[in-house]
Amino acid sequence: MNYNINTRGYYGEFGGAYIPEMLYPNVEELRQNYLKVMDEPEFQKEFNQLLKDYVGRPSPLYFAKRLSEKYNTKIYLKREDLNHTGAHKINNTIGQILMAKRLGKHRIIAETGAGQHGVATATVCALMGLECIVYMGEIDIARQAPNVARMKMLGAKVIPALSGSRTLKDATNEAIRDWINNPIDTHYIIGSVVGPHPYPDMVARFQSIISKEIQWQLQEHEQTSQPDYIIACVGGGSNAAGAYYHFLEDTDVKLIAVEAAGLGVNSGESAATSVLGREGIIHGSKTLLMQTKDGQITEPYSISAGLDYPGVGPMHSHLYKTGRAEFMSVTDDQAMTAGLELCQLEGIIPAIESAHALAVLEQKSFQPNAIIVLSLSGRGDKDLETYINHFKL
Amino acid sequence: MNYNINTRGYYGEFGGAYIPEMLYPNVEELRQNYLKVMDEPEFQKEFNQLLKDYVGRPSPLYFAKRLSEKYNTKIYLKREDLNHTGAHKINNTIGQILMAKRLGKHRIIAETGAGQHGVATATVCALMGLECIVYMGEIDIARQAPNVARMKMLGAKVIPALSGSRTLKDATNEAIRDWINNPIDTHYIIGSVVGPHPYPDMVARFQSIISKEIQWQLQEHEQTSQPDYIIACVGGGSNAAGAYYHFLEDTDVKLIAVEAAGLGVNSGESAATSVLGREGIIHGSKTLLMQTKDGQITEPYSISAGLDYPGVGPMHSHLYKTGRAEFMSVTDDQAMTAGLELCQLEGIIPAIESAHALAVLEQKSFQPNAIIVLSLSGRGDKDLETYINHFKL
Amino acid sequence: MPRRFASRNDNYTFIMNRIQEKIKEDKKLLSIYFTAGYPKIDDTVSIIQNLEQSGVDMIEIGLPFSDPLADGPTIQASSTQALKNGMTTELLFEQLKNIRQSVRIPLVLMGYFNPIFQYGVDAFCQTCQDIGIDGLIIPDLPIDVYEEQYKATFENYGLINVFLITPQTSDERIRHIDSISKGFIYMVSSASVTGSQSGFGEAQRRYFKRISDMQLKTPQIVGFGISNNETFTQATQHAKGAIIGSAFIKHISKKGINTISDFIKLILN
Amino acid sequence: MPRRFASRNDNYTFIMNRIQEKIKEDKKLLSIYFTAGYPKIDDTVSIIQNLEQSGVDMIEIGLPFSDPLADGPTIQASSTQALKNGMTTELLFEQLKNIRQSVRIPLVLMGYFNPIFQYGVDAFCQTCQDIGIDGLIIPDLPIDVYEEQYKATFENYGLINVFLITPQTSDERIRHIDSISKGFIYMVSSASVTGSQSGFGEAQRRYFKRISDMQLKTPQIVGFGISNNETFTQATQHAKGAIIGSAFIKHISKKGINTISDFIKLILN
Ligand SMILES: Cc1ncc(COP(=O)(O)O)c(C=O)c1O
Ligand SMILES: Cc1ncc(COP(=O)(O)O)c(C=O)c1O
Repeated sequence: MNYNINTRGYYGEFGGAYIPEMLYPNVEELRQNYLKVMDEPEFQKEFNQLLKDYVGRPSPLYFAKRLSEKYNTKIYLKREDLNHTGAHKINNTIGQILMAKRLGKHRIIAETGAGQHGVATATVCALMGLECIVYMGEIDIARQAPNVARMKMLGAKVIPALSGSRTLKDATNEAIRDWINNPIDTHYIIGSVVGPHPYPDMVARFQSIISKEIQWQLQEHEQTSQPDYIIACVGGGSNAAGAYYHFLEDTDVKLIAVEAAGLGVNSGESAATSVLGREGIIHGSKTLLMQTKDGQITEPYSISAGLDYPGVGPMHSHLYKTGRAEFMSVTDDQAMTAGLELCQLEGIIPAIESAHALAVLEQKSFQPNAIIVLSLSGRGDKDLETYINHFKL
Repeated sequence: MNYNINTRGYYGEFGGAYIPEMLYPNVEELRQNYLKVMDEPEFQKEFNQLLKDYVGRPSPLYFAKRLSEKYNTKIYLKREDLNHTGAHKINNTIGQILMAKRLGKHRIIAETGAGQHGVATATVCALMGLECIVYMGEIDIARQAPNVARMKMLGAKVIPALSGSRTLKDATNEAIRDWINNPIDTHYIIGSVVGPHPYPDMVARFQSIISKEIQWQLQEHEQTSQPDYIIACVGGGSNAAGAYYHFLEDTDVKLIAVEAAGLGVNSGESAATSVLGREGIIHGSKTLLMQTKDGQITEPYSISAGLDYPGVGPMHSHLYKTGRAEFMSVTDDQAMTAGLELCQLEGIIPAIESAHALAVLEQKSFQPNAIIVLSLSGRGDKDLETYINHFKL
Repeated sequence: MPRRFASRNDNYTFIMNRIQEKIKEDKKLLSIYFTAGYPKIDDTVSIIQNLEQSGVDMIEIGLPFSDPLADGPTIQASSTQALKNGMTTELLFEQLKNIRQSVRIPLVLMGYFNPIFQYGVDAFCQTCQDIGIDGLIIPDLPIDVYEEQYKATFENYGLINVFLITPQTSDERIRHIDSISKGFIYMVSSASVTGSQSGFGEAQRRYFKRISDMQLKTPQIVGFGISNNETFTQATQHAKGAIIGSAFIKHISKKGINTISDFIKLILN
Repeated sequence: MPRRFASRNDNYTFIMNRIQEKIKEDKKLLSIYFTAGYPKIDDTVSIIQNLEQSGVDMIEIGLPFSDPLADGPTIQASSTQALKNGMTTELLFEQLKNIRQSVRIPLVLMGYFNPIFQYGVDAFCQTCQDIGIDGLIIPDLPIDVYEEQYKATFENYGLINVFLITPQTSDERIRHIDSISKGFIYMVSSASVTGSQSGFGEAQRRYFKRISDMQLKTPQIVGFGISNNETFTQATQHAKGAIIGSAFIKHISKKGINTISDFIKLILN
């Protein structure tokens, strides 16, 4: 079984590029160039140098002693929270900004939900001196104020998406519209392994540094490069894709994908796409998708702004369909409790997104000598208010 | 000339341990043990492992290309902002928590101004499962809300200092009082190179990892381990002490210490201790100190909560007095402008403290081939509101 | 609600030709886009009848979608409202059930792929044929997927699939599209979402000329940016016709559907 | 304002002995601490006179400091108020200029080192002598610094430096302090800032006993935690006397300085 993308841009039956003709030249230009560019030694050198000196990679693989004691197993946290700007998102934006420069683009657009990808994009645009426009749902702008402030500080223009449900999926629509309107000079930096081919593959490759590091870091810690489990939360799926990447074909390594159940999978307020979704087309990709019977895309709910996306990347749809990854869902409450637990056991305030992955430790039991690598995709500074309100601290 | 501490706890004429008898046993226990403990291979191993896997060290030495172009010189940023919890403060708290454990303490107290040291202390206490009490001026609690929230998340108790000017110096007084009241089981983690001997030296040693890394990192980048300049902001002086440490005796390396001028050195609203201060005693140490003619300690002012301390560590008083370091002062406005400039040129939002160091680039001119290492002591997430209000973004 | 209608319409060949027949007429064609279920849920049939009576040559009936990423704000807002009003694929089919009893001009359904995919492409096409729909415009159905997976189905049910080209589309790709097109090519005036510009500039004129010079076998109908007599005239100088969407939606949202003929009169002068 | 007074007081030996003389008296000594300049800036002299008249044996006059880190909230608040009232080192000296015309009991100045250091230790000591101050308590002047740098000056001006011990002070260190002490040892009842406890417990009793058993040459006066007759009696069971600070400050801040004798009566019963 092959879990990676095929030459036509599909993971099994998922993926492809379901895009209007207006987007065809942009996407086609990218498709024809992305692998070639990524393979250039100069590109590799610049990418790796920035990951090291600017992002702060390698991100540590930290053995969480007290957490491990509590759950009687061996838990390693992959510390993407320590990256510059506070999440794994920057791995991708660094890669894409270098790509955009090589394609001669000087105007960058992006969508953002929680604001992490917006900040990561604004950051690399400042770094390269490129114009940056970030689309963000009007509702998200209100609930993610610190990240909006960060983007403005970084010189980006934040444009509210006023259409539809005024959240992430609408911001994505607006960004795509912008790209349609600006087909020549603009590159669209998508923030997860979603969108039309080649985005899912390109983003996964940029994020694959995560699993590459896990391999040698685990070797250092445990004299094996193979963990027993890799656990990651899934919004669009980019941190999971990055953490799984080099283990996809190694089926001894069990993959656990954690989706946001919101108030409960069957509560009507959920973002557990794999359980609640059906095959469909969203943002240019055939994938699992939460929708009405009629094929209208529904607005998901999660306390975590980074996980309430109604779709999931095509790689993950394939991992779900084939059973390669186990999909679990975690409610708001479970995630918040797990987040607070990490604060108080390990002194790390996780992003609420990452807290969903942590909640699996309570739900599933592991052998005492199992090696678990958990992708701590981001830090929780952006979520302080949510935590404080939730726990009435 | 010797710029390091002597065996009696003095840097030249500065330092010592001017403490009430009630503190004597605590401080003496520490004084007798700190070097011995720090030298233990087990201690070194645990300290270095945590710095690597938990804090995320080495922090990158990042060549800031666009900033260098603008100022026509070579500027490297030492990225302490990428450390876990977002500033250099954690280097010290990791060291001290290990020290405290070896001294058999199970209750930790700390003072904090901006909240960075409080967060760093709460963090390591959670990591080690120790009780944590942080004293913080009532006024600072109000103006540094995100950091207060972080400490609470981490399980620390934040006690408002209601006495005096209700800011950092009063929080320090309260912490010292707590220590007086709890002499047996409690360790006081001071957050900068201030306080009675052996604190200034112990904290400087824990922070000296900064200059140690600069040496080999610069070697990698420039084939020399010697920068021409090291620039750092000075509140109490710990990030500067860490950045200078291994270069103290190497007088080819010029040291620049940057103090907060607030509204202007002579405005009456300033924190430029070296210019405005006189020799005196504060928090157990003989040092330069802002005070009335009568010897009452005055409340300094800076837009940066981490720099408005009325004293300065004894090492810095000595560096000032001997001329080993050049002391510059930077106003609120100059710092804010420099901070915004870094955002927009390099995609890095600096702590306002660190922005003071950056402002030197505008004030002083450097040779095109000069190698400047600037200590980017922390990230600016905690300062977003101040930035936004200042620039009306 | 049934997925398709029981009685199968048999005038297969006739329907096949409504677009092709129309195109043979020696005139510039005016085509109007509107969103089904807007402004009122039950306006669909009246709007269609009204348009035909006002002299419109062809109609694109928009099946509303929650995430219409190639549309501008006006059309998207109308879609959002239509969905709020309760429009669904099944309801639209129900409304159109008897449309061929009163309307003769070509009718094209325009919709995003996901709702069609959920309905089932085969069932969808069959129902279209039953009703008397002549063609489909599915902006996010890529050409290669169409050719590999759906071409046979479309043809089986006598539906013309309309492809889009833009100023950025390469000559080579345009030739390919021309070769597989049956009715007309939807020529997007500028690489731009609907409703985002007013009047045509130098760049568009050059683009119109370029396409005209390519002498394609398939006639082109220009869409995007046409709002009045002036832009209609410009657009149809080289092309066979033009499509008005946003401007029409704006009109009915302001003036209601009873003044449709006034709007059309102004376009055709 | 002059840094010292012009006329030098000559009863050098007599002043030297006011503390020592007092200690020879066969009674338990009650010493009262108050902060100069509190509650009113000009209360200093009245309070001192009042205390002597009420039967107090010794007085500690607190020179207020902005950052009194060994003091509890009550005394710190009184210092803050005194500074707000305008108290300064010079003003205090000015107020005390003629104190020896009306007061005979030992007077000890208690203050943090920085204001004294700024005044100049030599000048400070000389002025103290001029006024008739008998001793100094400087909590944050470390013993080694005193011995190396200031002992000679203190002695030159006939001032007794009072050292503190706490329950955590080692026997060895206590012996050393005993050996260099001239008047009395300030025996801090618990390792604790002023005003932070009520009544003595088992730990304190053991500590009192331990010190008593050491048979020091220098008498001890207990401070911290003494607030009423009961704690005074307990504290002086083994020690020579006791110092009341916070409780006294609380009293005058509530009842004013005219009822000082009521407070003292309650202590002495
Ligand atoms: C910290 C963090 N983790 C996870 C996610 C989810 O995205 P993805 O599934 O692409 O990793 C986000 C999205 O904003 C995020 O900010
Ligand atoms: C980011 C940062 N830089 C600098 C300082 C000043 O402290 P120091 O002078 O001890 O480095 C602080 C204090 O809170 C800080 O948070």
